[in-house]
Amino acid sequence: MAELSSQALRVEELHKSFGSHQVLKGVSTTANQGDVISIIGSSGSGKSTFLRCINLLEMPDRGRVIVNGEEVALRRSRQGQMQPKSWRQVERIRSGLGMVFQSFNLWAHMTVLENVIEAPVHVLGISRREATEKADALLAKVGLYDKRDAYPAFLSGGQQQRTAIARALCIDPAVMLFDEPTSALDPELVGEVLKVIRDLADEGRTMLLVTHEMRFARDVSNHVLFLHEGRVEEEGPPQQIFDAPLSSRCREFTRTVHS
Amino acid sequence: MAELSSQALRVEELHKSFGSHQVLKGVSTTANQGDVISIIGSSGSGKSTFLRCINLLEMPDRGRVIVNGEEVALRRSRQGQMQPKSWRQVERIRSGLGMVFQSFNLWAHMTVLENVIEAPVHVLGISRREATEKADALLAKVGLYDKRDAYPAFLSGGQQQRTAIARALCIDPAVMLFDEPTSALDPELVGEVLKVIRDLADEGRTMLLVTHEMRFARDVSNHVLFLHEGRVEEEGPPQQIFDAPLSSRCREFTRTVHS
Amino acid sequence: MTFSWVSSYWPLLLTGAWQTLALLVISVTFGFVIAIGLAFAQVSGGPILRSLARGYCTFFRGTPLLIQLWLLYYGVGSLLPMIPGIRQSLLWPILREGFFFAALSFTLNYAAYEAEVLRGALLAVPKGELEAGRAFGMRPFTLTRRIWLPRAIRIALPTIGGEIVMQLKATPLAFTVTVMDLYAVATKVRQDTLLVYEPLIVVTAFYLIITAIIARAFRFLEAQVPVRR
Amino acid sequence: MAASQQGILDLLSPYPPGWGGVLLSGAASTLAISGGAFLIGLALGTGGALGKLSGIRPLRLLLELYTTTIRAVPELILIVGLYYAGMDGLNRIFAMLNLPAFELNGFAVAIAVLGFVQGAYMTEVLRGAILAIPVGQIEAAKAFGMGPRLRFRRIILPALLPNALPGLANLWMSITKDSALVAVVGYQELALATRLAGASTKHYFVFFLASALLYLAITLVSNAIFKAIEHRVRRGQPKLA
Amino acid sequence: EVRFGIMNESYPPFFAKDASGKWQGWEIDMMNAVCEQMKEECSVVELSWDGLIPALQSKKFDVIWSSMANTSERSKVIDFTDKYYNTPSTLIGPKDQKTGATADDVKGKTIGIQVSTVQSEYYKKYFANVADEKTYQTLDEAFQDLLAGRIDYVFGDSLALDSFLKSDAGLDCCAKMGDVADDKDVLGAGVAGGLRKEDTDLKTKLNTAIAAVRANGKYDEITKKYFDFDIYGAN
Ligand SMILES: Nc1ncnc2c1ncn2[C@@H]1O[C@H](COP(=O)(O)OP(=O)(O)OP(=O)(O)O)[C@@H](O)[C@H]1O
Ligand SMILES: Nc1ncnc2c1ncn2[C@@H]1O[C@H](COP(=O)(O)OP(=O)(O)OP(=O)(O)O)[C@@H](O)[C@H]1O
Ligand SMILES: [Mg+2]
Ligand SMILES: [Mg+2]
Repeated sequence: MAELSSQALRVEELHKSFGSHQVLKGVSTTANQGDVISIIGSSGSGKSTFLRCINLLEMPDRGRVIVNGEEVALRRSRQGQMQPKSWRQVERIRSGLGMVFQSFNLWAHMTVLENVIEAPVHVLGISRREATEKADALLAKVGLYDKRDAYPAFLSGGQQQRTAIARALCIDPAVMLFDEPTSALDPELVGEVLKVIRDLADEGRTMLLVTHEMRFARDVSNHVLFLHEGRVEEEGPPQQIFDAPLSSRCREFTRTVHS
Repeated sequence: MAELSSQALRVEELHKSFGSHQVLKGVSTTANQGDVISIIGSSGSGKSTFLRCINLLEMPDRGRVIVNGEEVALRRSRQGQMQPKSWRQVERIRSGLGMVFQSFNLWAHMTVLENVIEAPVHVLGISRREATEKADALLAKVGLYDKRDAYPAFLSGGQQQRTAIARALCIDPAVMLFDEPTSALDPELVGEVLKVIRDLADEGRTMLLVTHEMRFARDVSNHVLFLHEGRVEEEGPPQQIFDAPLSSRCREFTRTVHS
Repeated sequence: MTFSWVSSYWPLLLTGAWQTLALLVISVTFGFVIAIGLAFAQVSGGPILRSLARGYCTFFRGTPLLIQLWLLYYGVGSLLPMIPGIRQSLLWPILREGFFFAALSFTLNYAAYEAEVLRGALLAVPKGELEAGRAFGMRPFTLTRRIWLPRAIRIALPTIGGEIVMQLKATPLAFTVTVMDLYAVATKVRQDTLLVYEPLIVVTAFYLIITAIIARAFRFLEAQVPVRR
Repeated sequence: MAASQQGILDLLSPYPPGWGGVLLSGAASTLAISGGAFLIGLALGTGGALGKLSGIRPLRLLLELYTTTIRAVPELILIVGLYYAGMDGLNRIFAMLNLPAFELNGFAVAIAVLGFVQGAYMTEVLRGAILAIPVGQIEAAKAFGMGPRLRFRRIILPALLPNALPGLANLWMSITKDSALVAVVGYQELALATRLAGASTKHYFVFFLASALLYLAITLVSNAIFKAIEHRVRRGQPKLA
Repeated sequence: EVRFGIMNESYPPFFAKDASGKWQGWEIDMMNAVCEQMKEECSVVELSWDGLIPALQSKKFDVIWSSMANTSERSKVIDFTDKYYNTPSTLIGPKDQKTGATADDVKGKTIGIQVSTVQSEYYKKYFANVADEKTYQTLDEAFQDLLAGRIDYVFGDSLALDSFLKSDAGLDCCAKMGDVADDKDVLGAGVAGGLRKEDTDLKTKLNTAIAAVRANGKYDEITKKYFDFDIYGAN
């Protein structure tokens, strides 16, 4: 990146409400290149909403998002809602963010392979040949090579999730947003994904990772964010969060890992 | 039960293929009243298919299913496929089996509350008042009382999963089939679900539980089935499976729990 | 623009509007019920039922409504008097009227179009939601009534609204079997007075009101279950 | 019997005084008119549906007006109004400005009007079809940086087609019959040709049957096409029952 | 050049299009005779009935020449030439029915009438209180219903009814019940060419030509080709 900043992602004071329900009440974080940040918190605490605000699938009510030093330009519409100044910019930024959805959201009318090569071919303009080669390698890595011509409706839950992971990896994103990427995977595959994430981090990619598996969060991340009631209740290296949390709420939440 | 049999569920030699892909190659198991049986195995090993065969959402190619001493009568159609002799019987048996789907499958045109009371009111014929009272209690238990009038599309993943659990519990089933019921839940909620399952088991209900969380399987179940390549590779009490597995494949699979 | 003719034609206009409404309500109500049967026959019926339903839809969507109406009224209808005693029967006052045949053929025709819409919508219901219903022991009828059909109708609502408006616009064909619907009254006024636009403007105003009501009603129905966008 | 069969054959012979040729060319213009109107309708309907879903309030209200009024107004008054009164008015204004009068092709006007009406119906059909797409699939497309056009072409279109096809097929079926309206601007398609033949020969039944068969043939061919498309776009969908 | 607007549906024997697309019939011959008389080039524009008036008014052609009767309502909107034919109005019904065409005869019966014809005006004035009316788009439909027994009479132009009575179906079932008593007010004005109100020159020209054609024997010559009686009616 031109400015050689090592900040891959910065989020400042993100607010988001649905109707009268305030989900995020000012969440900030900074991720440097190669960082793996885990976001933990109870169900309904706004973890998915946070990820979705970063790539503007949900429009934040307030706050700034800066990806690779470039701020997403937002303005307030007459009705008082936030809007991007330029959808072009948003699309460009999004194409550098890989996302794995909590509910996978595979495209039902495409086979596994087609799902994976869709964005590389049609957004990034990579040739179909090249994309297919890469996709095949990724599918082999997640153990889905023999399912490459199956449609998503005929896959098991874990196979769908692995397809979603392969799809996100195939665009070589600088920043990855993973929303519970291992929820449907067996322990062995979780180990595989862990390895993949470590490799990616070593390559200098940045990852934001929502997860409920505390062990996974501890193994994979160098920074953990504990979300509670719309705020970052506590953050720090995994050792702190899991072994010596400062906040009592966080202690309570992570206690189960040791039981 | 009239015949006083304590066998709540018996499955014998279940076979199932999709096209040329043999998923189950003869799986048997027996669950007594109050048993909690965990089914583990790698992604794509046929765990969901096994559960779905039990309540005949997938038609097994071969094998017997006996629920509360009553065998599901199957016959072979002219095209060589299995069919229930009487759909009435299947429906009756199903209404005593609660199921939580891996992908939740909430009814999108109903609110949370409506989802939960649907089967009690329209299948079991319980009055709406009574069903609502019960549903409210269950929703409070899983922490969703304030979301009872929300539609599923507006829920977080974990909220959807909890709705699905409440929905299955509300019909007071004798046998519960859980397909990864905690995949989207945070550790605290997993603990809650664990408690619920234990309570149910104490009441004499029987549970089949597919899960990827080995710790959960160990804590909750009194019997574990390890599925591998369409067969039960190993089964036994959790201590055996997790601490001293006989098969090397099983050892490899469960190793991660200790690492 | 001259509207002086309204003063002498208003009783006709009123009965015309009434006939139009009656035709619309009858054909849409009964047609919808038939359509549900036809759609399910195509989606989950056996091979015989399925091809019967498909054949029905092909015939009624494939030939002009006018011709169907004629076949019924001048074909079947003119054979009726040959049944001995029918002229004396209580039904004759109904059977000799064009209205009966118009309502009948509109119903059959609407059913065919609506069945096609419903068929598509039934197929658009996510499989998992049906499986959930089955897993809870729902009978096919309960499943249909509580899950499959309500879900499908919701998916098809915008299209159904359009089909009803189209049906409204098809009612003028009833004139060919002597039913004086509103449009026929307007035609009569036009031919009597050679006013080109004014009578049609009255019809248009009436149609606009009906269409606006239909659109409103459907917007209300759609808003019952919010969708996330 | 043989004589009357001979008579029917003569009536339907493609060469005058047989009416077969007239019917066939009528059928050809029916297809041309319907095809034109259908395509215009598709374009307008797509725009209309996307506009209605865009969330831009003024646009939505405008389109609401379009779908309500255009569907309500009888096609006849639209065609007659636009072609005669509209053009008359324009020419008068042109005359005042000392511009030469112009002449629009009535055929083109009729197609345009029918297409405009089809567009109103299609707006609703397509809007419903888009709303039936699981929202996650569209979100996934957005998340991968697809722009609106790419998103529409690659994700929304293939996903909406299974839901929209039955409604679109219905519209096609009815436009092939509504095209009779072009008669008011002096063109002859299948329905009018049928009536002419019937009135001239008094063999109404023969000609109505013949034209019903022609319509049915059009239907069967279009059915086959729609079915093939539907089969293609429903790939990846599991069987429901 | 004078352009004549003709309805694009057949109304034999006055005008009908054959399979090769050529118009023929009494009214076409009459048009040619009138044109010859005026020494004008003539062309035909065909349109549906709905399009005739607007097309006339927006100058797509100059005269409506399509068996349009001159009624007082219509003449508020357009102008008419002198009549060029007029025929009596007749009731027909099943053979076994009592003949006669007065209000007494039709009491309690149902009469089929083509929409917006002079007969429909006549019905309003004389029969409305005693008999029911059913309105048809074309007479052919009314005949069908008469055959099916859904109506008791068809009331219409004697020429059209005659040709029905001569057909196979008509011979079997029905007979003429009688001409109704004449009333110039509703039946009288006759069929004439329709014109824009401002085209007074053309009107005089056409009137002169029609009169000349009648006077020089051409009118009778044409009529003889199609009818065995005079269709001009009383003066
Ligand atoms: N589109 C929406 N409209 C209204 N409320 C919403 C919407 N999406 C989410 N919510 C609510 O916002 C809150 C946060 O949701 P979110 O999906 O971010 O939770 P989460 O932390 O990801 O939970 P989980 O771990 O269960 O996935 C929840 O209470 C949810 O019900
Ligand atoms: N409807 C179907 N048609 C074809 N193949 C199917 C179908 N459903 C499942 N399969 C295949 O059967 C195998 C077993 O699927 P199943 O869903 O039972 O796996 P699972 O053990 O539940 O896996 P996971 O842990 O990932 O959910 C998989 O390889 C899957 O691709
Ligand atoms: Mg979430
Ligand atoms: Mg599974």
